[in-house]
Amino acid sequence: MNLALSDEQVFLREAARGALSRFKTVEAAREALDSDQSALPDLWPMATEAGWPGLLIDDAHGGAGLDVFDAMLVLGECGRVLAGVPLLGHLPATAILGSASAGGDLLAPLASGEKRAAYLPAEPPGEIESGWTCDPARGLARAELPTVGADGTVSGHVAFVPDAPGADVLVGVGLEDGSPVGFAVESGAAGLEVEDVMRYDATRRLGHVTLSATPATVLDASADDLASAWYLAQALIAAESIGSVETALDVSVAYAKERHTFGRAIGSYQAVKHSLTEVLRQLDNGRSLLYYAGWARNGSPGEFPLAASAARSVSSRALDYAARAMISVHGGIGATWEHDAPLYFRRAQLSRRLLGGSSGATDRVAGELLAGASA
Amino acid sequence: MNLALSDEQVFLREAARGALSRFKTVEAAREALDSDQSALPDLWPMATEAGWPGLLIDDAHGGAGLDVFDAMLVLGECGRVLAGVPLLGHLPATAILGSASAGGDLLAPLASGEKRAAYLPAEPPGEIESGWTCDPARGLARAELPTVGADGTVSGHVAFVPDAPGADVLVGVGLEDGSPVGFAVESGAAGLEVEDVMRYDATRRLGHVTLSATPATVLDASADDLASAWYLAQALIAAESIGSVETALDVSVAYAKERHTFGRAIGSYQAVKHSLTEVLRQLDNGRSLLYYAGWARNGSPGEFPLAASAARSVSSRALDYAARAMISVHGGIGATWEHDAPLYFRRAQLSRRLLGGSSGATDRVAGELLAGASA
Amino acid sequence: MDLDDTPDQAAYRAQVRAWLDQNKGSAPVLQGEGALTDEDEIVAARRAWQGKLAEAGLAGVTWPKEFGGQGLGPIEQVICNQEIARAKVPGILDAIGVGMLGPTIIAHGADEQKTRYLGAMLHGDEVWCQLFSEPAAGSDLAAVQTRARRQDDGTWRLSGQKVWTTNAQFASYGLLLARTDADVPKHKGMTMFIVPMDAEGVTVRGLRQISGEAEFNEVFFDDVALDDGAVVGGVGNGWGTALTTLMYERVTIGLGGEGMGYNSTRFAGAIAGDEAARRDPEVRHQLGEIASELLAVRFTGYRTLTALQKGQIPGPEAGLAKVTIVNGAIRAGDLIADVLGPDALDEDSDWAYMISFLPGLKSAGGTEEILRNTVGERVLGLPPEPRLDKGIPFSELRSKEGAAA
Amino acid sequence: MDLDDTPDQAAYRAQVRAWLDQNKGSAPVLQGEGALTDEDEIVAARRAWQGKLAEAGLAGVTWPKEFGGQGLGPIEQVICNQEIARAKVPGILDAIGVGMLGPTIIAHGADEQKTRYLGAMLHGDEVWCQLFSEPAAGSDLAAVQTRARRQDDGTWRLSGQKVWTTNAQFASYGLLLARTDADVPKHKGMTMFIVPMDAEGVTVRGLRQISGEAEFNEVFFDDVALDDGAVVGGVGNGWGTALTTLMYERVTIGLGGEGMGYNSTRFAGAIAGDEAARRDPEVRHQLGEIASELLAVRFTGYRTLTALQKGQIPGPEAGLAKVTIVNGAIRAGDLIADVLGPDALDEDSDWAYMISFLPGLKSAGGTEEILRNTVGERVLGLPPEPRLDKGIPFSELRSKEGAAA
Repeated sequence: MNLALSDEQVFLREAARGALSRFKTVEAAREALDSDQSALPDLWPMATEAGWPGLLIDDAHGGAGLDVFDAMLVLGECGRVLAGVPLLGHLPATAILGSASAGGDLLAPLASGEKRAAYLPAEPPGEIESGWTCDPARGLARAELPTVGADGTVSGHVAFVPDAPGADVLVGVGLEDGSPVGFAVESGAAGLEVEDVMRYDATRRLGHVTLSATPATVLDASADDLASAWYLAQALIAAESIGSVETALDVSVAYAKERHTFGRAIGSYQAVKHSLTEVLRQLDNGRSLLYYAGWARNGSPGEFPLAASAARSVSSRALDYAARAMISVHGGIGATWEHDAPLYFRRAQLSRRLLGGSSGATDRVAGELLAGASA
Repeated sequence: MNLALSDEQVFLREAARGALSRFKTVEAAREALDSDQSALPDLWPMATEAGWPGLLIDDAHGGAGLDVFDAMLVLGECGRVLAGVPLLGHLPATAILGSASAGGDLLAPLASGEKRAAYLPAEPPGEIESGWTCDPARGLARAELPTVGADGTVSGHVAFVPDAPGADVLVGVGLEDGSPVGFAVESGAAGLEVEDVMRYDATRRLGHVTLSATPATVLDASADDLASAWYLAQALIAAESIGSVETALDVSVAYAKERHTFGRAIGSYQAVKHSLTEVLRQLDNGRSLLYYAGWARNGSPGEFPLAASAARSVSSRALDYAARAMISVHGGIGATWEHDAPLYFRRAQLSRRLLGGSSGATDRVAGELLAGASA
Repeated sequence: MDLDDTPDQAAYRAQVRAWLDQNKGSAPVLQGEGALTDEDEIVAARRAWQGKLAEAGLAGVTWPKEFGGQGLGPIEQVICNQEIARAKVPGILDAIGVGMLGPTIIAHGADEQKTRYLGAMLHGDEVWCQLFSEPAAGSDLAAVQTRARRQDDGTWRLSGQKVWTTNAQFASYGLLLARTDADVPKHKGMTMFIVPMDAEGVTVRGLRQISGEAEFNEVFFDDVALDDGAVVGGVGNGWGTALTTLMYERVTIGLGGEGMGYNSTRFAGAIAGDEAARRDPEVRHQLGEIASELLAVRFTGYRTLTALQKGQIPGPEAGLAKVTIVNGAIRAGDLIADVLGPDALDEDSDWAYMISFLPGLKSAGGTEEILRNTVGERVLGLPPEPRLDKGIPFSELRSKEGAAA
Repeated sequence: MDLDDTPDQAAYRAQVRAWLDQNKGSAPVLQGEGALTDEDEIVAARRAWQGKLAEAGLAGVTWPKEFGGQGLGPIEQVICNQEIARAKVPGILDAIGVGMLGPTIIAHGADEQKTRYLGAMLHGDEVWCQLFSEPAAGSDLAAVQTRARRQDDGTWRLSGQKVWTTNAQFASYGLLLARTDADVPKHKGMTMFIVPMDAEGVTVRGLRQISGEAEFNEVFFDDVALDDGAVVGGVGNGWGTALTTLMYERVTIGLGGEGMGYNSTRFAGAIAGDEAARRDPEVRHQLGEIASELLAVRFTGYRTLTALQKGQIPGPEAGLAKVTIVNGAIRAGDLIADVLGPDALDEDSDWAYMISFLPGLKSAGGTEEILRNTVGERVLGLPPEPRLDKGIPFSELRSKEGAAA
């Protein structure tokens, strides 16, 4: 047993931190709220230089052939500084393409970063919802997947797709005669519309994707591989959230040591101290589950749905708690526009409602355990 | 507007406190756990002397003709000292009988306390459960009400009926051709079985009631009156719980002032202070809702379901929190057999799972509001 | 125990309602069709409307008659508020002045101050703001550093910074707590002043919140000249004077009822439209818990009112109602956004505004933690935390903290 | 990053498993058919089984070889624990002695003490108990009042009371923290002793908990005579010696994995049988939250183990795993009882026992609040609370507290 990072992983993480530090990502997150998202720095060239687009693509196709845990380390660094690197959409898309023989041709330009992909999130069936679903545009009821016609075209809607605007390839799951099949659609394809939407966190570019008899490449990925992409996305957003929690805790602790009230540093008061210890507790739990998810995808694939869902569930709550604690520890100043805390708060608010929502992930944890208990 | 107690109400409450102080009810609650429930003091003669059995019976039938809020004051005092006075079963039963013309004959001996009644709790339909239900013997699914046959006999089961063992009259709701009707069954009637059950809190005598073609008096109470008995029971157990919270808070605060650790009284630490303030906050909220429920039953009957359910919901959580805080503030000693805290904890644990459960009441609050919002 | 009006109260209500029925046509429209949008126009229209309300006796209901009030009790104030809400017209613009600052001046001000300021305040001719909080004196209000230095001619010079100031951008006057003696323990060296907001050296800057809106202001004082008539309640008595203001703040909160527009009916309405949500046990459970607590606050308000009618002053526990409201509304925002999804976070959504506003509100008027300390000590009688700042001159305290930091 | 055994570890595991396969027939049966019920018989059987485990090298895996251990690392200890669990046989009876008290004696004891006590402890011939906590010294362990007074002949006389003592009812020896000098500040006047539990003046009384079971004991010392050889780690060094024990306690917790039988699979099993519950979104949400945190603790254990393998000592943050486990189990108990109803509270129900046991466990080994203080200060580096008891002689401190109370 060894749950420590390898030297290569430490290097990957440090390199990511270094590369991201060259951009004022947090300031940009604030400015983009006032102006518009096109004002955000384009981090894709940096990501490409660092080799991130090909992280999960095998070396035969020009990728690094690394594992999900390595990708999670990079996402964690992005989360620390609220960097809008479109990997949450790109990486699961490359995972689906990599598991399909028809995906091979598309992979080389995606590995080099010459092209960028986005994953149309599709949630595999569970105990309550017996079919595949995707996020609805609004409301609690899950939406239906696009359908794949006999002519190979795809029709349907997928709402709130991370990183969809500007993506060169959209990779998703559709239903063909009721069975899930993977598909890839290239930008500019007939009947494809991507509506750019921004909600609360300017660093996240989302798209409402509409497909109207859009010509697509049907992918021969297995249902398990299609499902795995969903859990991969859960693990990645979990890692990203934990990165944000780290910053929230660091900044809050520093302020609690320095700010005085009633003659004492506020960090000496139990209310503040216990709240920050609670952030640490949740952070530690989240980190441990990142290891679980990172290990399970290859080490015990049957546990990957449980591990990734648990990681998503805990890390999302951790970020919610940490962002509120960050505001609260800073008193009134933490709720002002110029402070960084509101930006982490916005990130928390939006993240927990994407990709099936963190409550969906929590439900999936229960579903996996209950299914196991009765088996 | 006037939400203060009248002089008569203050007197009723003080008299109740005085009468109950003549018994060592908390000690008895502990001893009865070790021996058996028959070791509990019989508080019915005292209750009779105080006129509590007839609290809600009008004076024409020998009762005091008082209002639900007066009864709640008495229950609050019982809750303060964990007294097992069987009013939770008796009072709603008299309310149903009082609203039916056929109930009149039964009322006089119930008003005097010569006989004792118990209410078979029946929950009125809501948004999710479209029919009347009662508590199941086990599990989350609600159980069906007894049925009333064309011959006037009643058949069915009602589980966990408060104060059923030893009651002279059982008053409940059955379905006659799908419609709710009230009925009364006397002890000793054919086919009536009351299984004595004790769960965790020895001061609560519960019964599993089985009716097998049992002859009954069918009561012409309206569906609204039958529903009102359910909410009355919710309001009474809420008042009782708030009484227990008062004691838990008093005892905890006293200990927090006196016990020292690291050179300071533990009540000076924020963790303890804020936790006890939280008990007070929940207590205050619960008290306010007792006023709401007490006022609404006559002042605005359409709001009584909302008011009583909200009171139940908040007071149950308040007791749960207060009992745990009581144990926790006392450190290890609060978790020992000889301490009173575990008895309040046992009370909290059982109470929240009776009479539809406090989560059922919480759901009912939402149902009332959602129904109002769409109307 | 009842919630009904007495005959006198019913008559008062009828009178208020009749006036509102007749005059509501001249009230400013703030929402819906024909609503005013320009900030200056809104302020002007609301000031004029406050003047009409004051003339009709619907502002300052509890103020003594000699200062233009009605000399009535808190119940009449609540009846008045209820009828204004029922008529769907705005209330007075300067609720802070009329509710808290005016009563402070009535309690502690000199006769000339009462004559000069109260009438104009009540009629909305001059709007007021409260200048207490500072960047380093939020929860610990007695730590104010804004200095007022007496000059040889008896006038004062004021320098410092205040923050979290509502209405400062259009206020005529502010009631300001300043340090006038740094060589005595911190509670003893403060004085309350009336500051003209158009005085030279006063700068108001909007302070943007999470939502992007400037809901509060920062106010800077750069060597502002004040004459000696600006002192309220005597030099060195600033802390006692401030406590009066804070007591009226609690009364205002206590009477706020279910408060601040965060009520369970509104939250239920947001969810009722989603068929899947209204049948989801978890959503219902959350809504039920939130709503129960908010309903409780409504009745806590009635209990407070009953106490006020009997002449009892609400204690610090009244602040627990704010804790319940703010935390309930935060939970409601979470729930609604979970139900509606990211659309609830759209810039144009009411819910996004609420979700952004609440975290700041949690700290406004002292943090929840400090409130819980105060309630624990003053209501439950728990022992205080060890205080390291007791009895130490303010000037030494600051250097000591600096050294520790 | 992997969870697999190295070849060496796999070989060790195979060896342990082989021994257990061969010998598990002689393990005491504690549950199910043929289970022992008499308390004395259970203790005797478990002591004998511990002896067999020790002979086979399955007890004291990390103890140095010179004291009868295997001199192996924490990972082998965990492998051993895992295989014992897999074989469904009991582990060692004296986990407290072998896990915490033995290592303390190894670190601080005199050679004669090591020779005399360690072997008998390891083999279960003599069971030990930990005599640290007192009624007035729980979270604040340095406040112990049990007094050991030196006699003119160099022997000691011990008087006082200990509490929350596991296994005292059948222990042969206890490791006891006593005050030997009340005239110095409280951390400086303590000494650690080995106390024979059959000495004259020692009285053990079972302490019943919420469940009615006596899970712990009170131990009374009435002028108990101890010779000077009873001192461990030197007179006045008791606090430092106690810290070693507490460090090994953290290691034990850190290696406890999902711990104490409170695991998500078991909880899910309780709910899975109720069809309405398993389809209820609220029940599922609760279960999902609880389970996610308990799964996290399992992997936190693996991370701790990785650190231990590299020679790193777990810090106080390891205690947060206990917070997660206890609070998760409390929530699980609530959820299960809500699903099953009052039957879950029946005296014979496992869940009733768990629900009764957990509130006490929350305080055992220091309250959650103290742990959060320690983690906040030692891990996050937050400033300490003001301490009023620093540097004050213990004797004065007690009278001061008495006056304040």
